[in-house]
Amino acid sequence: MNHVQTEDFDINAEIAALTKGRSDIGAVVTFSGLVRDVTLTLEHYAGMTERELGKIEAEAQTRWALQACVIIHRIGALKPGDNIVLVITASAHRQDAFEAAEFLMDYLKTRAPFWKREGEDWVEAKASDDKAAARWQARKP
Amino acid sequence: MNHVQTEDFDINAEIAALTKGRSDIGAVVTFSGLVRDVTLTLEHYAGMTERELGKIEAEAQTRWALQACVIIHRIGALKPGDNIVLVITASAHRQDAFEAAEFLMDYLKTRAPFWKREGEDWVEAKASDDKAAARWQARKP
Amino acid sequence: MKLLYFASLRQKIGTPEEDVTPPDSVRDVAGLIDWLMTRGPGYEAAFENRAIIRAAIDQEYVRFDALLGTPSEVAFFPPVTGG
Amino acid sequence: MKLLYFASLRQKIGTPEEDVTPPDSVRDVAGLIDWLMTRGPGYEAAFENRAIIRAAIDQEYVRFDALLGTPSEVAFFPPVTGG
Repeated sequence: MNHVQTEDFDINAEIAALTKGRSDIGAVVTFSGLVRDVTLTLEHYAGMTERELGKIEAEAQTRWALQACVIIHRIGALKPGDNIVLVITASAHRQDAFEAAEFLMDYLKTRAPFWKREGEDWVEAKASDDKAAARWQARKP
Repeated sequence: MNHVQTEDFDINAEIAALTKGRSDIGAVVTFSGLVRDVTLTLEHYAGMTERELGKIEAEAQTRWALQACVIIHRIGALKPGDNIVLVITASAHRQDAFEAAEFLMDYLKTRAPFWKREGEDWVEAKASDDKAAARWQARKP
Repeated sequence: MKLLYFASLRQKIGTPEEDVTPPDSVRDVAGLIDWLMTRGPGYEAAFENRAIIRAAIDQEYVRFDALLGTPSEVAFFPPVTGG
Repeated sequence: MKLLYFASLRQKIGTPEEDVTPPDSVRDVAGLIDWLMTRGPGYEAAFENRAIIRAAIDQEYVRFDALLGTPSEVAFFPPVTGG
Protein backbone atom coordinates (compact mmCIF):
# COMPACT_ATOMS: atom_id res chain seq x y z
CA MET A 1 0.00 0.00 0.00
CA ASN A 2 2.97 2.33 0.56
CA HIS A 3 4.63 4.20 -2.29
CA VAL A 4 7.81 6.11 -2.97
CA GLN A 5 7.28 8.27 -6.03
CA THR A 6 8.39 11.45 -7.79
CA GLU A 7 4.89 12.52 -8.79
CA ASP A 8 2.44 14.33 -6.50
CA PHE A 9 -0.31 12.44 -4.67
CA ASP A 10 -4.10 12.90 -4.75
CA ILE A 11 -5.54 12.80 -1.23
CA ASN A 12 -9.16 12.40 -2.37
CA ALA A 13 -8.22 9.43 -4.56
CA GLU A 14 -6.15 7.81 -1.79
CA ILE A 15 -8.95 8.19 0.77
CA ALA A 16 -11.47 6.82 -1.75
CA ALA A 17 -9.24 3.79 -2.35
CA LEU A 18 -9.10 3.08 1.40
CA THR A 19 -12.77 3.59 2.17
CA LYS A 20 -14.48 2.36 -1.01
CA GLY A 21 -17.34 -0.05 -0.37
CA ARG A 22 -16.73 -0.10 3.38
CA SER A 23 -19.03 1.03 6.16
CA ASP A 24 -16.82 0.11 9.12
CA ILE A 25 -14.65 3.24 8.93
CA GLY A 26 -15.75 6.13 11.12
CA ALA A 27 -12.58 8.21 11.11
CA VAL A 28 -10.00 9.07 8.47
CA VAL A 29 -6.96 11.17 9.37
CA THR A 30 -4.54 12.48 6.78
CA PHE A 31 -1.23 14.17 7.35
CA SER A 32 0.49 15.99 4.50
CA GLY A 33 3.97 17.37 4.90
CA LEU A 34 4.76 20.32 2.63
CA VAL A 35 7.94 22.09 1.60
CA ARG A 36 8.23 25.47 3.29
CA ASP A 37 10.35 28.36 2.04
CA VAL A 38 13.14 26.36 0.42
CA THR A 39 13.88 24.18 -2.58
CA LEU A 40 14.57 20.59 -1.62
CA THR A 41 15.95 17.48 -3.23
CA LEU A 42 14.88 14.22 -1.64
CA GLU A 43 16.84 11.01 -2.01
CA HIS A 44 16.31 7.62 -0.43
CA TYR A 45 17.72 4.12 -0.04
CA ALA A 46 15.55 2.21 -2.50
CA GLY A 47 14.61 -1.16 -1.10
CA MET A 48 15.32 -0.36 2.54
CA THR A 49 12.80 2.49 2.41
CA GLU A 50 9.98 0.18 1.38
CA ARG A 51 11.00 -2.34 4.07
CA GLU A 52 11.08 0.33 6.78
CA LEU A 53 7.74 1.81 5.72
CA GLY A 54 6.25 -1.69 5.80
CA LYS A 55 7.65 -2.27 9.29
CA ILE A 56 6.40 1.09 10.56
CA GLU A 57 2.95 0.38 9.14
CA ALA A 58 2.90 -3.13 10.65
CA GLU A 59 3.87 -1.69 14.03
CA ALA A 60 0.98 0.81 13.82
CA GLN A 61 -1.40 -2.02 12.96
CA THR A 62 -0.41 -3.91 16.12
CA ARG A 63 -0.80 -0.84 18.32
CA TRP A 64 -4.13 0.53 17.07
CA ALA A 65 -7.32 -0.86 15.58
CA LEU A 66 -6.81 0.38 12.03
CA GLN A 67 -9.04 -0.53 9.10
CA ALA A 68 -6.39 0.72 6.71
CA CYS A 69 -3.37 2.94 6.40
CA VAL A 70 -1.06 4.18 3.68
CA ILE A 71 2.19 6.10 3.47
CA ILE A 72 3.25 7.93 0.30
CA HIS A 73 6.60 9.71 0.14
CA ARG A 74 7.92 11.77 -2.73
CA ILE A 75 11.53 11.90 -3.90
CA GLY A 76 13.37 14.18 -6.31
CA ALA A 77 13.25 17.96 -6.67
CA LEU A 78 10.56 19.80 -4.71
CA LYS A 79 9.78 23.50 -4.47
CA PRO A 80 8.02 25.62 -1.82
CA GLY A 81 4.44 24.52 -1.27
CA ASP A 82 4.97 21.08 -2.82
CA ASN A 83 3.76 17.99 -1.03
CA ILE A 84 6.50 15.78 0.45
CA VAL A 85 4.70 13.05 2.35
CA LEU A 86 1.18 11.74 2.92
CA VAL A 87 0.03 9.48 5.72
CA ILE A 88 -3.57 8.28 5.91
CA THR A 89 -5.09 6.23 8.71
CA ALA A 90 -8.63 4.85 8.81
CA SER A 91 -10.30 3.45 11.90
CA ALA A 92 -13.69 2.95 13.51
CA HIS A 93 -12.81 5.64 16.06
CA ARG A 94 -11.02 8.94 15.86
CA GLN A 95 -8.55 8.40 18.69
CA ASP A 96 -6.98 5.40 16.93
CA ALA A 97 -6.79 7.23 13.62
CA PHE A 98 -5.18 10.33 15.16
CA GLU A 99 -2.65 8.49 17.30
CA ALA A 100 -1.66 6.10 14.54
CA ALA A 101 -1.09 8.98 12.09
CA GLU A 102 1.14 10.78 14.59
CA PHE A 103 3.02 7.57 15.28
CA LEU A 104 3.55 6.85 11.57
CA MET A 105 4.95 10.34 11.01
CA ASP A 106 7.21 10.22 14.08
CA TYR A 107 8.62 6.83 13.09
CA LEU A 108 8.91 7.71 9.41
CA LYS A 109 10.87 10.87 10.31
CA THR A 110 13.39 8.95 12.39
CA ARG A 111 13.63 5.56 10.63
CA ALA A 112 12.74 5.68 6.95
CA PRO A 113 15.95 6.25 4.93
CA PHE A 114 15.17 9.53 3.18
CA TRP A 115 17.48 12.54 3.10
CA LYS A 116 16.70 16.14 2.21
CA ARG A 117 19.17 18.42 0.52
CA GLU A 118 18.63 22.16 0.44
CA GLY A 119 20.75 23.49 -2.42
CA GLU A 120 24.20 22.03 -1.62
CA ASP A 121 23.52 21.49 2.09
CA TRP A 122 22.12 18.35 3.62
CA VAL A 123 19.32 19.08 6.05
CA GLU A 124 20.29 18.06 9.58
CA ALA A 125 18.19 15.67 11.65
CA LYS A 126 16.25 17.33 14.46
CA ALA A 127 16.46 16.30 18.11
CA SER A 128 12.75 17.15 18.39
CA ASP A 129 11.98 14.34 15.93
CA ASP A 130 13.94 11.83 18.03
CA LYS A 131 12.06 13.02 21.10
CA ALA A 132 8.70 12.71 19.33
CA ALA A 133 9.52 9.15 18.28
CA ALA A 134 10.80 8.22 21.76
CA ARG A 135 7.47 8.95 23.43
CA TRP A 136 5.94 5.91 21.69
CA GLN A 137 8.56 3.58 23.17
CA ALA A 138 7.15 4.18 26.65
CA ARG A 139 3.72 3.16 25.36
CA LYS A 140 4.75 -0.11 23.77
CA PRO A 141 1.86 -2.59 23.88
CA MET B 1 -14.25 29.70 6.93
CA ASN B 2 -16.55 27.16 8.62
CA HIS B 3 -19.57 25.72 6.85
CA VAL B 4 -22.71 23.80 7.68
CA GLN B 5 -24.03 22.21 4.52
CA THR B 6 -26.08 19.33 3.14
CA GLU B 7 -23.73 18.59 0.23
CA ASP B 8 -20.52 16.58 0.50
CA PHE B 9 -17.13 18.25 0.82
CA ASP B 10 -14.00 18.00 -1.35
CA ILE B 11 -10.89 17.56 0.79
CA ASN B 12 -8.45 18.35 -2.04
CA ALA B 13 -10.27 21.59 -2.82
CA GLU B 14 -10.42 22.62 0.84
CA ILE B 15 -6.71 21.96 1.37
CA ALA B 16 -5.89 23.84 -1.83
CA ALA B 17 -7.93 26.82 -0.61
CA LEU B 18 -6.01 26.89 2.68
CA THR B 19 -2.53 26.43 1.25
CA LYS B 20 -2.75 28.26 -2.09
CA GLY B 21 0.12 30.68 -2.70
CA ARG B 22 1.63 30.07 0.73
CA SER B 23 5.02 28.62 1.61
CA ASP B 24 4.79 28.92 5.39
CA ILE B 25 2.73 25.75 5.87
CA GLY B 26 4.71 22.60 6.60
CA ALA B 27 1.92 20.38 7.96
CA VAL B 28 -1.71 19.84 7.02
CA VAL B 29 -3.89 17.48 9.04
CA THR B 30 -7.39 16.50 7.99
CA PHE B 31 -9.94 14.58 9.97
CA SER B 32 -13.02 13.18 8.23
CA GLY B 33 -15.80 11.59 10.22
CA LEU B 34 -17.85 9.02 8.27
CA VAL B 35 -21.16 7.29 8.83
CA ARG B 36 -20.66 3.69 9.84
CA ASP B 37 -23.26 0.94 9.47
CA VAL B 38 -26.38 3.04 9.98
CA THR B 39 -28.51 5.65 8.26
CA LEU B 40 -28.39 8.99 10.02
CA THR B 41 -30.28 12.26 9.96
CA LEU B 42 -28.35 15.25 11.23
CA GLU B 43 -30.03 18.38 12.52
CA HIS B 44 -28.56 21.48 14.13
CA TYR B 45 -29.36 24.79 15.80
CA ALA B 46 -28.77 27.19 12.91
CA GLY B 47 -27.04 30.32 14.11
CA MET B 48 -25.73 28.88 17.36
CA THR B 49 -23.81 26.22 15.43
CA GLU B 50 -21.88 28.80 13.45
CA ARG B 51 -21.14 30.78 16.63
CA GLU B 52 -19.90 27.70 18.46
CA LEU B 53 -17.75 26.58 15.53
CA GLY B 54 -16.28 30.07 15.39
CA LYS B 55 -15.52 30.00 19.12
CA ILE B 56 -13.96 26.54 18.93
CA GLU B 57 -11.79 27.64 16.03
CA ALA B 58 -10.76 30.84 17.82
CA GLU B 59 -9.82 28.81 20.90
CA ALA B 60 -7.65 26.53 18.75
CA GLN B 61 -5.96 29.58 17.23
CA THR B 62 -5.00 30.85 20.70
CA ARG B 63 -3.64 27.47 21.78
CA TRP B 64 -1.59 26.52 18.72
CA ALA B 65 0.36 28.31 16.00
CA LEU B 66 -2.04 27.65 13.13
CA GLN B 67 -1.71 29.14 9.67
CA ALA B 68 -5.29 28.19 8.92
CA CYS B 69 -8.10 25.90 9.91
CA VAL B 70 -11.57 25.02 8.71
CA ILE B 71 -14.52 23.00 9.97
CA ILE B 72 -17.21 21.69 7.61
CA HIS B 73 -20.19 19.79 9.00
CA ARG B 74 -22.96 18.19 6.98
CA ILE B 75 -26.63 18.08 7.95
CA GLY B 76 -29.60 16.14 6.58
CA ALA B 77 -29.88 12.48 5.58
CA LEU B 78 -26.66 10.48 5.45
CA LYS B 79 -26.05 6.84 4.60
CA PRO B 80 -23.26 4.37 5.46
CA GLY B 81 -19.90 5.55 4.17
CA ASP B 82 -21.00 9.18 3.76
CA ASN B 83 -18.86 11.98 5.10
CA ILE B 84 -20.24 13.77 8.18
CA VAL B 85 -17.57 16.23 9.23
CA LEU B 86 -14.24 17.59 8.03
CA VAL B 87 -11.64 19.41 10.10
CA ILE B 88 -8.46 20.74 8.50
CA THR B 89 -5.57 22.35 10.33
CA ALA B 90 -2.48 23.88 8.75
CA SER B 91 0.66 24.83 10.63
CA ALA B 92 4.40 25.21 10.22
CA HIS B 93 4.91 22.09 12.36
CA ARG B 94 3.13 18.79 12.60
CA GLN B 95 2.61 18.72 16.36
CA ASP B 96 0.49 21.88 16.24
CA ALA B 97 -1.54 20.64 13.31
CA PHE B 98 -2.22 17.24 14.92
CA GLU B 99 -3.10 18.57 18.35
CA ALA B 100 -5.31 21.34 17.02
CA ALA B 101 -7.24 18.90 14.82
CA GLU B 102 -7.85 16.58 17.78
CA PHE B 103 -8.91 19.53 19.91
CA LEU B 104 -11.31 20.84 17.25
CA MET B 105 -12.97 17.43 16.96
CA ASP B 106 -13.21 16.93 20.72
CA TYR B 107 -14.76 20.36 21.24
CA LEU B 108 -17.04 20.08 18.22
CA LYS B 109 -18.35 16.74 19.48
CA THR B 110 -19.25 18.15 22.89
CA ARG B 111 -20.24 21.76 22.13
CA ALA B 112 -21.48 22.31 18.58
CA PRO B 113 -25.29 21.94 18.58
CA PHE B 114 -25.74 19.04 16.16
CA TRP B 115 -27.87 15.99 16.85
CA LYS B 116 -27.88 12.63 15.08
CA ARG B 117 -30.99 10.56 14.65
CA GLU B 118 -30.77 6.89 13.65
CA GLY B 119 -34.16 5.95 12.24
CA GLU B 120 -36.56 7.10 14.99
CA ASP B 121 -33.95 7.04 17.76
CA TRP B 122 -31.79 9.94 18.78
CA VAL B 123 -28.16 8.96 19.16
CA GLU B 124 -27.01 9.32 22.77
CA ALA B 125 -24.03 11.42 23.73
CA LYS B 126 -20.95 9.41 24.71
CA ALA B 127 -19.12 9.79 28.02
CA SER B 128 -15.89 9.08 26.09
CA ASP B 129 -16.43 12.32 24.13
CA ASP B 130 -16.81 14.34 27.34
CA LYS B 131 -13.65 12.73 28.67
CA ALA B 132 -11.77 13.50 25.44
CA ALA B 133 -12.84 17.16 25.63
CA ALA B 134 -11.98 17.42 29.33
CA ARG B 135 -8.31 16.57 28.79
CA TRP B 136 -7.82 19.93 27.05
CA GLN B 137 -9.11 21.83 30.09
CA ALA B 138 -6.10 20.71 32.10
CA ARG B 139 -3.86 22.13 29.36
CA LYS B 140 -5.42 25.56 29.17
CA PRO B 141 -2.80 28.14 28.12
CA MET C 1 -40.35 34.99 25.05
CA LYS C 2 -39.25 32.90 22.07
CA LEU C 3 -38.39 29.31 22.97
CA LEU C 4 -36.64 26.78 20.72
CA TYR C 5 -36.53 23.03 21.20
CA PHE C 6 -34.25 20.60 19.41
CA ALA C 7 -33.93 16.86 18.83
CA SER C 8 -35.64 14.66 21.46
CA LEU C 9 -36.98 17.72 23.32
CA ARG C 10 -38.65 18.99 20.18
CA GLN C 11 -40.26 15.59 19.64
CA LYS C 12 -41.52 15.30 23.20
CA ILE C 13 -42.89 18.85 23.31
CA GLY C 14 -44.26 18.57 19.80
CA THR C 15 -43.03 21.87 18.38
CA PRO C 16 -39.67 23.33 17.35
CA GLU C 17 -40.52 26.83 18.51
CA GLU C 18 -43.10 28.78 20.50
CA ASP C 19 -43.73 32.17 22.06
CA VAL C 20 -44.55 32.07 25.74
CA THR C 21 -45.21 34.64 28.46
CA PRO C 22 -44.03 33.21 31.75
CA PRO C 23 -45.15 34.91 34.99
CA ASP C 24 -42.88 37.58 36.53
CA SER C 25 -41.82 35.09 39.20
CA VAL C 26 -39.82 33.21 36.54
CA ARG C 27 -36.37 34.83 36.75
CA ASP C 28 -33.85 32.18 35.74
CA VAL C 29 -33.52 29.14 33.48
CA ALA C 30 -34.38 26.70 36.28
CA GLY C 31 -37.54 28.70 37.02
CA LEU C 32 -38.49 28.67 33.35
CA ILE C 33 -38.11 24.89 33.23
CA ASP C 34 -40.25 24.56 36.39
CA TRP C 35 -42.95 26.67 34.81
CA LEU C 36 -42.79 24.85 31.43
CA MET C 37 -43.27 21.51 33.20
CA THR C 38 -46.69 22.67 34.46
CA ARG C 39 -47.84 23.05 30.85
CA GLY C 40 -48.52 19.40 30.07
CA PRO C 41 -47.20 15.84 29.88
CA GLY C 42 -45.02 16.55 26.79
CA TYR C 43 -43.11 19.23 28.72
CA GLU C 44 -42.94 16.99 31.78
CA ALA C 45 -41.38 14.21 29.71
CA ALA C 46 -39.00 16.62 27.97
CA PHE C 47 -37.60 18.18 31.13
CA GLU C 48 -37.87 15.17 33.46
CA ASN C 49 -34.13 14.44 33.54
CA ARG C 50 -32.41 17.81 33.89
CA ALA C 51 -28.95 16.24 33.85
CA ILE C 52 -29.37 15.74 30.11
CA ILE C 53 -30.84 19.16 29.30
CA ARG C 54 -28.68 21.89 27.82
CA ALA C 55 -29.85 25.51 27.74
CA ALA C 56 -28.76 28.47 25.63
CA ILE C 57 -29.80 32.10 25.89
CA ASP C 58 -29.32 34.02 22.64
CA GLN C 59 -27.23 31.14 21.27
CA GLU C 60 -24.80 30.99 24.20
CA TYR C 61 -24.66 28.06 26.60
CA VAL C 62 -25.89 29.02 30.07
CA ARG C 63 -26.21 27.29 33.41
CA PHE C 64 -29.63 26.77 34.95
CA ASP C 65 -29.01 29.57 37.47
CA ALA C 66 -28.54 32.10 34.64
CA LEU C 67 -30.99 35.01 34.81
CA LEU C 68 -33.26 35.20 31.77
CA GLY C 69 -33.23 38.97 31.26
CA THR C 70 -34.95 39.91 27.99
CA PRO C 71 -33.51 37.44 25.49
CA SER C 72 -34.28 37.17 21.80
CA GLU C 73 -34.46 33.40 22.19
CA VAL C 74 -34.00 30.66 24.74
CA ALA C 75 -33.19 27.17 23.52
CA PHE C 76 -33.38 23.78 25.19
CA PHE C 77 -31.83 20.62 23.81
CA PRO C 78 -30.21 17.31 24.79
CA PRO C 79 -26.41 16.76 24.83
CA VAL C 80 -25.04 17.30 21.36
CA THR C 81 -24.03 14.36 19.15
CA GLY C 82 -22.45 15.89 16.05
CA GLY C 83 -19.08 15.09 14.55
CA MET D 1 31.47 -6.91 -0.08
CA LYS D 2 29.04 -4.40 -1.59
CA LEU D 3 28.97 -1.08 0.22
CA LEU D 4 26.41 1.70 -0.26
CA TYR D 5 26.76 5.33 0.84
CA PHE D 6 23.98 7.89 1.00
CA ALA D 7 23.58 11.65 1.31
CA SER D 8 26.55 13.46 2.92
CA LEU D 9 28.53 10.21 3.23
CA ARG D 10 28.19 9.57 -0.49
CA GLN D 11 29.40 13.10 -1.22
CA LYS D 12 32.39 12.86 1.09
CA ILE D 13 33.43 9.41 -0.16
CA GLY D 14 32.69 10.35 -3.77
CA THR D 15 30.75 7.26 -4.82
CA PRO D 16 27.30 5.82 -4.10
CA GLU D 17 28.47 2.24 -4.20
CA GLU D 18 31.62 0.12 -4.29
CA ASP D 19 32.81 -3.44 -3.91
CA VAL D 20 35.51 -3.93 -1.30
CA THR D 21 37.42 -6.88 0.14
CA PRO D 22 38.29 -6.08 3.75
CA PRO D 23 40.88 -8.25 5.52
CA ASP D 24 39.66 -11.24 7.56
CA SER D 25 40.34 -9.30 10.76
CA VAL D 26 37.33 -7.10 9.97
CA ARG D 27 34.47 -8.89 11.73
CA ASP D 28 31.94 -6.26 12.72
CA VAL D 29 30.59 -2.89 11.54
CA ALA D 30 32.96 -0.92 13.79
CA GLY D 31 35.89 -2.86 12.34
CA LEU D 32 34.70 -2.18 8.83
CA ILE D 33 34.52 1.56 9.57
CA ASP D 34 38.03 1.48 11.07
CA TRP D 35 39.34 -0.21 7.95
CA LEU D 36 37.47 2.13 5.56
CA MET D 37 38.98 5.15 7.33
CA THR D 38 42.44 3.97 6.31
CA ARG D 39 41.45 4.26 2.65
CA GLY D 40 41.80 8.03 2.28
CA PRO D 41 40.77 11.49 3.43
CA GLY D 42 37.23 11.19 1.94
CA TYR D 43 36.55 8.16 4.10
CA GLU D 44 38.15 9.82 7.09
CA ALA D 45 35.86 12.83 6.71
CA ALA D 46 32.82 10.63 6.15
CA PHE D 47 33.29 8.48 9.25
CA GLU D 48 34.89 11.09 11.52
CA ASN D 49 31.85 11.59 13.75
CA ARG D 50 30.44 8.13 14.40
CA ALA D 51 27.58 9.49 16.49
CA ILE D 52 25.92 10.61 13.28
CA ILE D 53 26.56 7.47 11.23
CA ARG D 54 23.80 4.92 10.73
CA ALA D 55 24.57 1.43 9.41
CA ALA D 56 22.36 -1.17 7.77
CA ILE D 57 23.20 -4.74 6.81
CA ASP D 58 20.96 -6.11 4.07
CA GLN D 59 18.60 -3.15 4.53
CA GLU D 60 18.15 -3.63 8.30
CA TYR D 61 19.48 -1.16 10.84
CA VAL D 62 22.33 -2.61 12.89
CA ARG D 63 24.50 -1.46 15.76
CA PHE D 64 28.23 -1.04 15.26
CA ASP D 65 28.94 -4.23 17.20
CA ALA D 66 26.89 -6.27 14.71
CA LEU D 67 28.87 -9.04 13.01
CA LEU D 68 29.15 -8.60 9.25
CA GLY D 69 28.68 -12.23 8.21
CA THR D 70 28.28 -12.54 4.43
CA PRO D 71 25.86 -9.76 3.57
CA SER D 72 24.51 -8.83 0.14
CA GLU D 73 25.05 -5.17 1.01
CA VAL D 74 26.19 -2.93 3.84
CA ALA D 75 25.00 0.68 3.85
CA PHE D 76 26.24 3.76 5.70
CA PHE D 77 24.33 7.01 5.95
CA PRO D 78 23.67 10.03 8.18
CA PRO D 79 20.54 10.36 10.36
CA VAL D 80 17.47 10.33 8.15
CA THR D 81 15.57 13.55 7.37
CA GLY D 82 12.48 12.50 5.41
CA GLY D 83 8.87 13.35 6.11
